[in-house]
Amino acid sequence: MSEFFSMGGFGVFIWSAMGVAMILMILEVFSLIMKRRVLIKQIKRNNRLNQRQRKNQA
Amino acid sequence: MKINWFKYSAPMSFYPLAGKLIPLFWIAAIVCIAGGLYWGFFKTADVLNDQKQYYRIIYVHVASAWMAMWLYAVMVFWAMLGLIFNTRLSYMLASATAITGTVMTVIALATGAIWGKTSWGTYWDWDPKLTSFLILLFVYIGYIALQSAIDDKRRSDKASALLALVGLALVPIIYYAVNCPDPTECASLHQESSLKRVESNILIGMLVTTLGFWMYSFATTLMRARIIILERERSTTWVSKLAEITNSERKH
Amino acid sequence: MTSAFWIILKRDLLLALRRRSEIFTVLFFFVVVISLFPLGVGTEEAVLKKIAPGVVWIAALLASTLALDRLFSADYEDGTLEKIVLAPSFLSISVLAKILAHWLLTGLPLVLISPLVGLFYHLPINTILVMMLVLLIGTPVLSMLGAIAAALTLGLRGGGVLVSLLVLPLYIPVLVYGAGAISTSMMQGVSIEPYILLLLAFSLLAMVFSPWVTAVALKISIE
Amino acid sequence: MTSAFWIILKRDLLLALRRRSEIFTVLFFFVVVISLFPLGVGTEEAVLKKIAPGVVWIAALLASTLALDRLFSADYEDGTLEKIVLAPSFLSISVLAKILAHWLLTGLPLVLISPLVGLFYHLPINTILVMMLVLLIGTPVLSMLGAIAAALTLGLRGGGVLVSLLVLPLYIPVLVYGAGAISTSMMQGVSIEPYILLLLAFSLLAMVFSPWVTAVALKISIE
Amino acid sequence: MSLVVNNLQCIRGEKELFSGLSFVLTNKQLMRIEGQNGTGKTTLLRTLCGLSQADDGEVLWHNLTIKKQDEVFRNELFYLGHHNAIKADLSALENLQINTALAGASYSEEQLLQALEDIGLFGSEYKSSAQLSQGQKRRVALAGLLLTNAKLWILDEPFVALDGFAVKKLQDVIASHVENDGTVILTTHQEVPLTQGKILTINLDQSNNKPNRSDND
Amino acid sequence: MSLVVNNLQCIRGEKELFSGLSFVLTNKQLMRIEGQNGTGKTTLLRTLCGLSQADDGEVLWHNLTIKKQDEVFRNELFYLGHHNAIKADLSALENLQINTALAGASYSEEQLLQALEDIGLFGSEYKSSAQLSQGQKRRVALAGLLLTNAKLWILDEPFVALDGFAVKKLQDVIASHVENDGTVILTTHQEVPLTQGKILTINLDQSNNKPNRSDND
Ligand code: HEM
Ligand SMILES: Nc1ncnc2c1ncn2[C@@H]1O[C@H](COP(=O)(O)OP(=O)(O)OP(=O)(O)O)[C@@H](O)[C@H]1O
Ligand SMILES: Nc1ncnc2c1ncn2[C@@H]1O[C@H](COP(=O)(O)OP(=O)(O)OP(=O)(O)O)[C@@H](O)[C@H]1O
Ligand SMILES: [Mg+2]
Ligand SMILES: [Mg+2]
Repeated sequence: MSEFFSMGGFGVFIWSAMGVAMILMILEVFSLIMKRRVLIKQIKRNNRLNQRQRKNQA
Repeated sequence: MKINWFKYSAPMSFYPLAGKLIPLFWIAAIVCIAGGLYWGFFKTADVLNDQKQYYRIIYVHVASAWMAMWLYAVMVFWAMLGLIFNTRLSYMLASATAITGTVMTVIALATGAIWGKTSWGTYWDWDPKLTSFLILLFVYIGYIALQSAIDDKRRSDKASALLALVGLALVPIIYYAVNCPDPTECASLHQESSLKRVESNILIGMLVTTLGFWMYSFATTLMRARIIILERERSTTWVSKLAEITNSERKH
Repeated sequence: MTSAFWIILKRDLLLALRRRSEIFTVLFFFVVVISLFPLGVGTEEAVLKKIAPGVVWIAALLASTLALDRLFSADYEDGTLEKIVLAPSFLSISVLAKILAHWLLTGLPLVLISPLVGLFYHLPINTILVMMLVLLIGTPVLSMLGAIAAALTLGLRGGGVLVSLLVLPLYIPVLVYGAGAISTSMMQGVSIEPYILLLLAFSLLAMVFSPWVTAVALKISIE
Repeated sequence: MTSAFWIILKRDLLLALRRRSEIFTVLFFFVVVISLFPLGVGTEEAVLKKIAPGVVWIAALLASTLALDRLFSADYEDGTLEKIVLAPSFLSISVLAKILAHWLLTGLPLVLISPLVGLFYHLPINTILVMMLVLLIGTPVLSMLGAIAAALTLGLRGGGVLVSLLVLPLYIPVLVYGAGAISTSMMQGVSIEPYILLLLAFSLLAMVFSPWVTAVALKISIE
Repeated sequence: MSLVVNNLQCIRGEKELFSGLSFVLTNKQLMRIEGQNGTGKTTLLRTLCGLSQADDGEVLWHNLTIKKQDEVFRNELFYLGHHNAIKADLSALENLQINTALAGASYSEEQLLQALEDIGLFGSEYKSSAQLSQGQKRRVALAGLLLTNAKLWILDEPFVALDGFAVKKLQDVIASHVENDGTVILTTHQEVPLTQGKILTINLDQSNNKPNRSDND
Repeated sequence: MSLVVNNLQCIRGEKELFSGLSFVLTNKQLMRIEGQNGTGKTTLLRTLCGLSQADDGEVLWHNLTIKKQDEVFRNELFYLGHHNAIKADLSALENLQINTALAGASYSEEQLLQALEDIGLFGSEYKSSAQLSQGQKRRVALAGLLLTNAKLWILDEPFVALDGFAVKKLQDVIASHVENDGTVILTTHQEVPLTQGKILTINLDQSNNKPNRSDND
């Protein structure tokens, strides 16, 4: 097993390459999800405000 | 079944369609990447003896490098479409593609640098291909910087599309200049020569991973496009009627 | 039609003459960059000769970029640009006039002062002549590509840095072949013709497309 | 009194955050300039090591200068500067806030990204650390001297270029000693302490005088 | 000669400023565009000139959309926006000369000086424009009106910053232009008695209901 | 509390704009400065604030020249020039908040929002100021008047670019300030019915004879 992870002494490099790739990709997806959440929350708040405004005017 | 392309070029109909496609692309991406890496790590032991174990970096390295270049072409395609037909969706897709392209470029550069440390003993060298990739990164960054510097969406769409087009015209020239600093002879492009040297066993893993990266790019691009649509159309009625906007509002 | 060309060219030169300092600044910046390297690198003749072509070109790129920011934005801020766009002549011709003025004010002075580099870096006479020729052919490309970026970033905050960021990568071919020609001229028996031809080709290509692309970019930007 | 300091500092940082891309723009501009040199000068490791100190400082200088133009002129054009001058607090304190913001936005990022230069130019770890230290001490001087020039050229045409003209000669000592420290750190057995001390002295001197001089210059310029 | 506006719509950000705007303007007519701050007057004028793109509808000049006939249309157009198009480094005379030349006509120095004198800039002709007061700069820009042959004048708040004398002068100039078969479109918040020609008015407040305006009336 | 102007003289270029200008202004007074374009109104206002230096004479606030008492004077001064001091990248609310804070006072968000609503910017509070129209930007700048505690208001053409509603609102604000022991100095070319308080007028045209004016009257 440790044989597999050490990869003939190149383990550090190989795993860090894989790690960098994965981390960057996961970060991208994570930021997308967070952005979407924040945005939807904002839109909801706006809509609620608008509705209240319309009610007030009516 | 005939798809009405014109219909889907409207953000309103594209939004739900993209929503349906995203999970499919995610499944494909995970399957391909996992499969490709599994093949690469467990089915090629005989090809890679101990001295060349570092070769396994190739799976992510080449996949991201190819996607980085390919996504630039895709981005320019959308930008051009936008300039010609003035469809908002094309611009949105262009800017959605740019960021995934940048991420891929960074991954290619980072994994390439790590590889360089193992095989050349240095993280960075001014090899033509590395240099062209660095420049590709600059071009991507320029596109994104221009886009985010302009508030007016219509202007930022058009201006960055024009920049992408100018880039399209100049990138080959830049690539040529970097590769052939002496116009009478070009430095050998290690891409072609190296691909031929790659064992077919490794090639399979590489190709499958690349396919996975491509699916990943589809998924993230569509996700980002949906966010951009929501952002820009937030005050329209169709957005306020979307399930994700209306559902939890009742809870409040 | 062509009259707009002359009006704008004359006006830009007149404005520059009113503030002669601008021309000197570009020159001065060029000289400072040029002279900083011998200070840092030391005065070994071989090393200096080696870096001279690159340093000259990079100093030229940066100097040309410095003034780029104001190329259209001054006109934009005071409303003159709207006048130019609404003038009854092709916008691309007016743009060409502005580009030409920019080159006359930032490119040409560099060509004229470049022999100084030869002096600082111990270059042979022949190389100095090649350097001047190459700068003469290459610097217009800088102005022309720069105009596109300047038009795209019109009126944006932080325009100066952004414009350089956009434009410097695009300058690379000129840099590579411009510097290549100068280095080659220091070798024995190698012809610099291919370099010159390539640079000429870039220059022509840029001349054909850039005014037009810049005009489109301007129209997008002022909307 | 100090509250004006915080208000202005916070506002300038807020403005920059609104355009987060702007900070990155400065960073990437730095990286672009850094990577142009190997393309022009060639990629021999020995040569690269030689020119690295000069390159780093020129790139830092440019990045700092390009953003300088807007330091006061943005506030001047929209009338905010009059508000600041008429605010019930010392002008030099408000000025200090603006200078600090400028450094945080253009100087500090460069310090943080400078190890990349080490990577590109094959510098030893020790030199990289020296480079960071020297940039940390030296870049504030750029912002502070730059502020004086920016205040003097306020609202003048070609301000961006003129500012560079005024400020370049003032920067030269920082460049020379800054680059000198980095080169020296690559030699064996030579101490870089004198360089560091000189830079520190410049830095302190600038910190004491520049806000005050800048305030005076501003008052003259807006009259 | 007529300006025909068909079903024009402009959207800025998320807000529709106006839509379905149609009118015809022929010579000897003056149109005043009214509306509160931020209702889209400037946007409308810029769209009529072709500086901004409409989101829907079209603008015709001589029965041809303005996009198709750049030269002719722009030869007959005089536009004055919020900015004065004055270079601070040039004198009033030089500025006027360059601006008229750009518009396609060249005048002798006497004509230019006369125009400057008429608009009340006698004594400041050779001064660097940086030294002119706000109203004086505006006058330099307006001096172009005394010289131009353009048929269609589009003026965005021309009376801003002008003193009584200059306002009077400008009114006269506009009136005589309208009488001489000209067409004028302008916006102004100031109450200015305008010409005796035919005056049309468009009020952008009415064309659609904006929530953030309702509390003002 | 009073503003005393003694024998003030300003020369710009080679031209003497005014000289021997003296007046006293106490609370509950409003002064309107009149004069044609380029007679030196802006110059006078800037000199009163201390932004420009007079060539002769002095300006006293509480019997002390304004040069000697920066802090106190500037705390009691509200100056609005030709420019609005609005950052395009910040929202109306943020702009107002920063400008009031710079002037030395801090207000709660409700107060700021209320001021914006009062001046007719309801619905645009969070919009980036780049997207506001000319008149809306001016309103943001004027919103500061609704909040400030300053006694002395110096306003250079405050009515420019405002529509009818905003002009009315601003008149009211000025009137109530004058009533509440305030002092106002302003210039305007527009005919605006001003407050019922005590109004002084200075006409810079008369104070000396300028050759380039003679042909205008
Ligand atoms: C144009 C995009 C690129 C493609 C298509 C690509 C492809 C490849 C391929 C197929 C190989 C295997 C070569 C072999 O069989 O020996 C390889 C090796 C390598 N690549 Fe890339 N690469 C790209 C960009 C980069 C970048 C940007 C970097 C560095 C930042 C990089 C660094 C390396 C290194 C260090 C090796 C090992 C070379 C050796 O062992 O001889 N590559 N690349
Ligand atoms: N630096 C300068 N050199 C010479 N003359 C100047 C300078 N600055 C201003 N002037 C002159 O001073 C005069 C007064 O300008 P000011 O801006 O005070 O006028 P104003 O009364 O406010 O006019 P407006 O009603 O147009 O705003 C103008 O005639 C102008 O030409
Ligand atoms: N890029 C933009 N994004 C969003 N909204 C914008 C943008 N540009 C302008 N607007 C909005 O468009 C509206 C119209 O602006 P415009 O300048 O045409 O008004 P106006 O009628 O000329 O007003 P004023 O009388 O104040 O000059 C304003 O409400 C403004 O907020
Ligand atoms: Mg307007
Ligand atoms: Mg004035």
